[in-house]
Amino acid sequence: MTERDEIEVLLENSAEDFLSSEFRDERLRNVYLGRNAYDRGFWRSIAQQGWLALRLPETLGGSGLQVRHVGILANAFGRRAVPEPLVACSLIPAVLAAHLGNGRWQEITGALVDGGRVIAVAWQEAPQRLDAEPLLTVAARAGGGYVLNGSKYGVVAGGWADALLVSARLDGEAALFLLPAGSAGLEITERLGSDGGTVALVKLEQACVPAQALLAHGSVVTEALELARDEAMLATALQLCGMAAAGFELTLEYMRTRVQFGRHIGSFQSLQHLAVDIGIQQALTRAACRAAMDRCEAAPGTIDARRAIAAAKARASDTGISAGRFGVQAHGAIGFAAEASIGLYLKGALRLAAYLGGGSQHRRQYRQLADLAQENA
Amino acid sequence: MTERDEIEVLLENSAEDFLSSEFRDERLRNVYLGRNAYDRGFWRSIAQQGWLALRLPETLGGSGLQVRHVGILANAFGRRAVPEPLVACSLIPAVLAAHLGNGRWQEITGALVDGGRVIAVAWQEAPQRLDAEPLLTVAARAGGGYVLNGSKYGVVAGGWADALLVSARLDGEAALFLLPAGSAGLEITERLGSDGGTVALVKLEQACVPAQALLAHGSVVTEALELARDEAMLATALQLCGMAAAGFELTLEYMRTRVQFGRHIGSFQSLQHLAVDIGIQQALTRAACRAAMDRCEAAPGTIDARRAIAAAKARASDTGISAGRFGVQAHGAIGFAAEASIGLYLKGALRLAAYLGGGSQHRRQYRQLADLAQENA
Amino acid sequence: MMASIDRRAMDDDGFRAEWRSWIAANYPSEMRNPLEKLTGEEARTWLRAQFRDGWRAPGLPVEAGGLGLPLPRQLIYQEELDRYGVARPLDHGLRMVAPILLRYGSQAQREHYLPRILACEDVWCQGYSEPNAGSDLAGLKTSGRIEGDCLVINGQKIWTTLATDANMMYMLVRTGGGTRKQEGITFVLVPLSTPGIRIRPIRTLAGEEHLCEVFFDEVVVPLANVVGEIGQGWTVGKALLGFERWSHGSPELIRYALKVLRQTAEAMGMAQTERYCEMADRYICDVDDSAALYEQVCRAAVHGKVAEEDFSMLKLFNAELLQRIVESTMDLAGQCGGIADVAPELGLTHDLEWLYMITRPVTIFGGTSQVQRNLLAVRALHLPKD
Amino acid sequence: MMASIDRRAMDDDGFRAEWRSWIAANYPSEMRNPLEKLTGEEARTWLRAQFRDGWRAPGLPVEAGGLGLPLPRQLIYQEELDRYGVARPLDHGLRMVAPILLRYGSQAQREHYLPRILACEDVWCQGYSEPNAGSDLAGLKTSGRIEGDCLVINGQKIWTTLATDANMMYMLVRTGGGTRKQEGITFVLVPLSTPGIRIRPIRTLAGEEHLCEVFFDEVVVPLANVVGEIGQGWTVGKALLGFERWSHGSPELIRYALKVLRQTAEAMGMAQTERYCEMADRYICDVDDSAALYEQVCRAAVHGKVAEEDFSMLKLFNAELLQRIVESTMDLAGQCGGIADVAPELGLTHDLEWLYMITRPVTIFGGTSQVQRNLLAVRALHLPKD
Repeated sequence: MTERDEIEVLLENSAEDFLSSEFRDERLRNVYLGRNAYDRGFWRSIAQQGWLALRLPETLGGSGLQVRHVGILANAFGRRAVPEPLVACSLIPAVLAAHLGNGRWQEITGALVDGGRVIAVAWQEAPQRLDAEPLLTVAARAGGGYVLNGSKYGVVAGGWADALLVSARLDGEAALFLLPAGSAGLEITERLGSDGGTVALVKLEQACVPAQALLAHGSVVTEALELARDEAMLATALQLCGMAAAGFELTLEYMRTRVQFGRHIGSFQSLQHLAVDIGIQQALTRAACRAAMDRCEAAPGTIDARRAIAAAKARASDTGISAGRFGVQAHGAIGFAAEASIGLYLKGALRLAAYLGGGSQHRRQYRQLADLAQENA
Repeated sequence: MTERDEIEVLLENSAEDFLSSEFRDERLRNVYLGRNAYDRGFWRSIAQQGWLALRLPETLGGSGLQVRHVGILANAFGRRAVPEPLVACSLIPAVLAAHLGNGRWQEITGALVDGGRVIAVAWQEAPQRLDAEPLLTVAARAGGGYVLNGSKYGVVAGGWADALLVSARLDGEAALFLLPAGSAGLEITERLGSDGGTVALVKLEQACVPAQALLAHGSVVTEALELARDEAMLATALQLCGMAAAGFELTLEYMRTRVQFGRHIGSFQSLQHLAVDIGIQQALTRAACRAAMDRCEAAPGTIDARRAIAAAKARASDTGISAGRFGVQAHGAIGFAAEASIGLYLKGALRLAAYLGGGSQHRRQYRQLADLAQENA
Repeated sequence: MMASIDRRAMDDDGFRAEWRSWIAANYPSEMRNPLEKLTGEEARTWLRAQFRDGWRAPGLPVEAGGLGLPLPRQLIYQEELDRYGVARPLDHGLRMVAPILLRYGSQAQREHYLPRILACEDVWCQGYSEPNAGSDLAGLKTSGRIEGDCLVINGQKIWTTLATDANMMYMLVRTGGGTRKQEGITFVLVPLSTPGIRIRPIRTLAGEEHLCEVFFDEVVVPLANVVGEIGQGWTVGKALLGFERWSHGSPELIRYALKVLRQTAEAMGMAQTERYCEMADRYICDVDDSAALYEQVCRAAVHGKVAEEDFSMLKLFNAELLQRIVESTMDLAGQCGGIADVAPELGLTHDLEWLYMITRPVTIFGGTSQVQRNLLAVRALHLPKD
Repeated sequence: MMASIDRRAMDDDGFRAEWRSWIAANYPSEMRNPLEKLTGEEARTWLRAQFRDGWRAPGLPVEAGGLGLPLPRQLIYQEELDRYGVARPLDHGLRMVAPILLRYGSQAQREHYLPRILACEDVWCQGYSEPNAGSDLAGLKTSGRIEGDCLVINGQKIWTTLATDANMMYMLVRTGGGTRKQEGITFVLVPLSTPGIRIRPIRTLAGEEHLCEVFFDEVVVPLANVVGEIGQGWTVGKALLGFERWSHGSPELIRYALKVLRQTAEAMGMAQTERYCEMADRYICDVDDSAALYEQVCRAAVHGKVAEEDFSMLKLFNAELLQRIVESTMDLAGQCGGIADVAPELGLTHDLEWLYMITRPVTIFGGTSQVQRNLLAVRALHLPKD
């Protein structure tokens, strides 16, 4: 566990300050009304904090900070159950830009700096697949431009975004295109996530784009997508970590104050023991996340780093859900009411646990990467 | 749930009376000394009660009672953690004799009536296989008799028995042979079971037997083995049921009387809740066993009966272990000492849960039989 | 209107056959095998059809307007409903109020309310829980002040199912007196149209508004509406809790959840995997063993051996089993989990998140699982009280 | 004899290299990666070798005869032991008695006992638990009566590990006084050769006799053997419990159990099945996350941030994890389960039943899991006391 640097402490404090004043809990009630809870105004205001461009290199107008700084922020977002897609629409595009960016990326880097436009990334080729290499979505040259066909799954904020970064196979290699929302041949089926966000299936049917839509081409695209995916998993683990921690604190506070049968319910042994198990899971989650953060920064993209990230995402996904579930149960009837905040933590955790793979998938991944390491050795 | 008949009530009472006076708990301490706890004297005395021949038809000198009566007895044996192989060396041979018996079975029926000799049954062809059809153990005609080759697994009391009933393939059909202990070519590798009994691997290498060793031949042998196996599973489920119940009662009594921190430990909520879960599992086990008993008597050998038996053996296996495990934990340090009886219930349950298949195997079986029923329909 | 034929005179098979064909002819097939109880107008339509054709109220005595069937015949009645997949209607009138009136009500109360219950002219809801009296029901504080021949009610009830759809509430109020908190409670019947009553639906995690808060501000009801003695309401009310537990023992909701589990496994291409099979094997055995226990307990009840603890154990086991199944379903959905909607484009034809949320309260309402375990430890296992 | 070289003067890498090669040269390879602690003569031989070559007691101050290594260096010391799979020796003398003497002992006690501990001339055992004072340790009743300059001890201790192999016991006795049960307890050092002491081994579920009962009948020891003040023994004894918890945090025993799990899966032909893989995936992540937490807590300790609660959580988690792994192993064995022996003819090269039984006490001794949770709820989660 490395000691926190100054920037981390600063970021944590300013995130806490900002979110406690700017973020309105009531907005989340939209979740219970079956409405998208994303807020463009809020998105722009976090851009003004510089948070969307945190991971963008300084040469591209960003802050050039490390993944652990995004982790601090993700944790803070989790603590407030913020639905806005910090990971999907800021971290991922920023990492891609950092690795692939040049002049043509201005539209993206600009969006990250001022938050005026939202960029979603469509890279998953199957609902449960986390491979970054595009295989089934294909781009062909047509006229001076390209025509794209295929399907992209799990596109967070796909319908909310102004433009999509889409990975596709071009001339047998990976390529990355920028498509504005509403492009012909782009069909978006969007569903409400339980966290108040959205997730979409993006279909490309003879989607024609001009030559300049191609932002990058070659194996470097897959490499960048892999790094972005890895960081996104880790940041999501930290978001879950924050979510679990805050939901748990809320629950413990309720247990310390709520009286039934003439006693504080937190003095009942059975609830205490359930709480201790959640406490232990949280300690393990924090430890797994810290270990992953250390390895991800020390040797990004290595099997070692990817294993640590898988362990962290697996543990964080399960802990997020358990903490939310326990919280609702420990709150009793009021926990089932939308007016209590605890339900938001359960709902948020369900979505974030699913995003980029949950417990079983990442535990399997953890083993498969070990097998791979052994083969390589 | 059929009401109990007079014989059931009588049997239950006499088993309770007999076992509380005749069965010495101390004998079980052998379990901790790594010694076989079987007792020939005890075996003869239960024969004198008529219990070994309970399921033997009256025409063969037995009592001609039903499987539910054996169930009563098995439950009572479980309650006292009796290690003697009632199911393996009395029920199974009796059912085989009932279906296949004639003059040549006198040696076996005699043994069941007076308990003077012990008959073990070697029928399993692989360590985890419950198919009754002999395939790998083969008998060939040689001179006036037969020569047997193969391996038999999970033979309870295989080394304690005076003779073995061995199933083998003869002329492409199932056959059943009687081999005296110590026959040439018969190699027995015996292991101590955690219940104080034994279980053996029986190897047959050019084991020569005379013509009269063949007791039965043809598909009827497999059918009889199947029925015997089914009843044995059910009776074992009931034995586990009794074991779990008695171990749980012991534990509850301890919880009601043991004082720590100035309170009866049974008043601590966390132990109470764990106990309630065991109580629920016991209720489910009893229900599954009753349902299986009804179906096994109403339509023995049918898929319906076999499914119900699988459900009962699955549940009873898991409950037996859980009850024993909880019992040891709830007893605290003394539960880890051999002088406390609770450990015997955990150890007994571990062996009986394994015998004829435990939770996972029988739950799978439950599904596979349903699929089979659907195919047949 | 009761039909003139006497259902009791038929033999078991004849009764079963006639009831079965009546169900098939009258129950809307699109409403078969539902996940939730039948409520509102749908419930009333179905119950009124039963009433019209003389099938309503199998267990109620004939003199009270019911069929007066003996318990074995009632089991047949219920078996046929279950076989056809008929939804259980929300029917507090028949299931809760009628038995109480028969046991504790006055002649006048029975004559007035029972016919209205049978004809679904009154729709009843329950006023038990309060913001600070949930699992600890006897901690209730809503007050009933006696003024002349009236009771004046002030306070608040909460978690009342569909108060918005009801016109009558049976409730517990504190009229005072006694030393134990179970004393000084009174059971009273209150028309919801009485001035001073305000109903506010509560939005839940499942996005619904079936549960309500009901506020009472100087609500005046005649003392004639009190059931049993003033101050003896806890005895009356507790009897109802006993009735209520019966309804949780049946595993139909769980069978539905099992179907969703299977459908999800199929949609994810996992129906043949060991992971799904092993999980499903376990749940199916849980469900079937629970059903076996339920059946045996019901049959024992026919022979007069009612084991309250067995029902409590079933309720507890089934509630947690249901949650485990639903949680596993969400887990199987993998990256498609946490979507607050159906998602046919991913093969998900059920809203898993709704199912997840709607099954949260089964371990909370009617006494949390924790409280249930406390009670069972003492009552069923005879362990010393905490 | 301490070697003359100063281990503190070396740099980290040099220290590590030298220690590593010393271990390889001196630790018997057939004793690598054991499941149990090293005890008896084997333990003494190993510890004496360390002592002989100046490697004994890494954390003990130099003036007390130890290496006086700073904490980071101690971690390297332990890492190398773990890497080679060296068994942890049962060493109450160094691990329990020495720190207590340094903190609470008299000059004379330190001068007498410390050298004997380092040279393994004394072998120590613990006298804490009693038949009616297990999880509730402060309920102990063994009495210490002061007569002149002696303490006369009567009563019984239980669950003393290898009292049969020890010559000294550190124990708690009740000397009286005070109102709380934690008061009036005295910590005293007792030679087991003192007349009036009788030791009886207790046979356990694992078939072993390592744990003992020790009976005291008018056992006279000088008051000079009391550590700290008369009546202040609870403070002294509790400090030791703190030390003891440290040893449970490390997951080495669990890694061994994982190996047995894998070996069993292979023997049963299940190593490639989804059932085994999913189970193993879960356990491996549990073990590795627990190890990550352990490592971070140790590193934080280096910076002076000792979190007692983190160690308690690790102990609790690891104990129950170990049991889960062993229970799954027995489950995987299927019909080959419940054999109280190895069974090479079935491919089982480990005695699963022994492993099952030997892992029962991890959730019992040193405070049951239930008691641990009670403490954690209050201390780590700040919930109100039960």
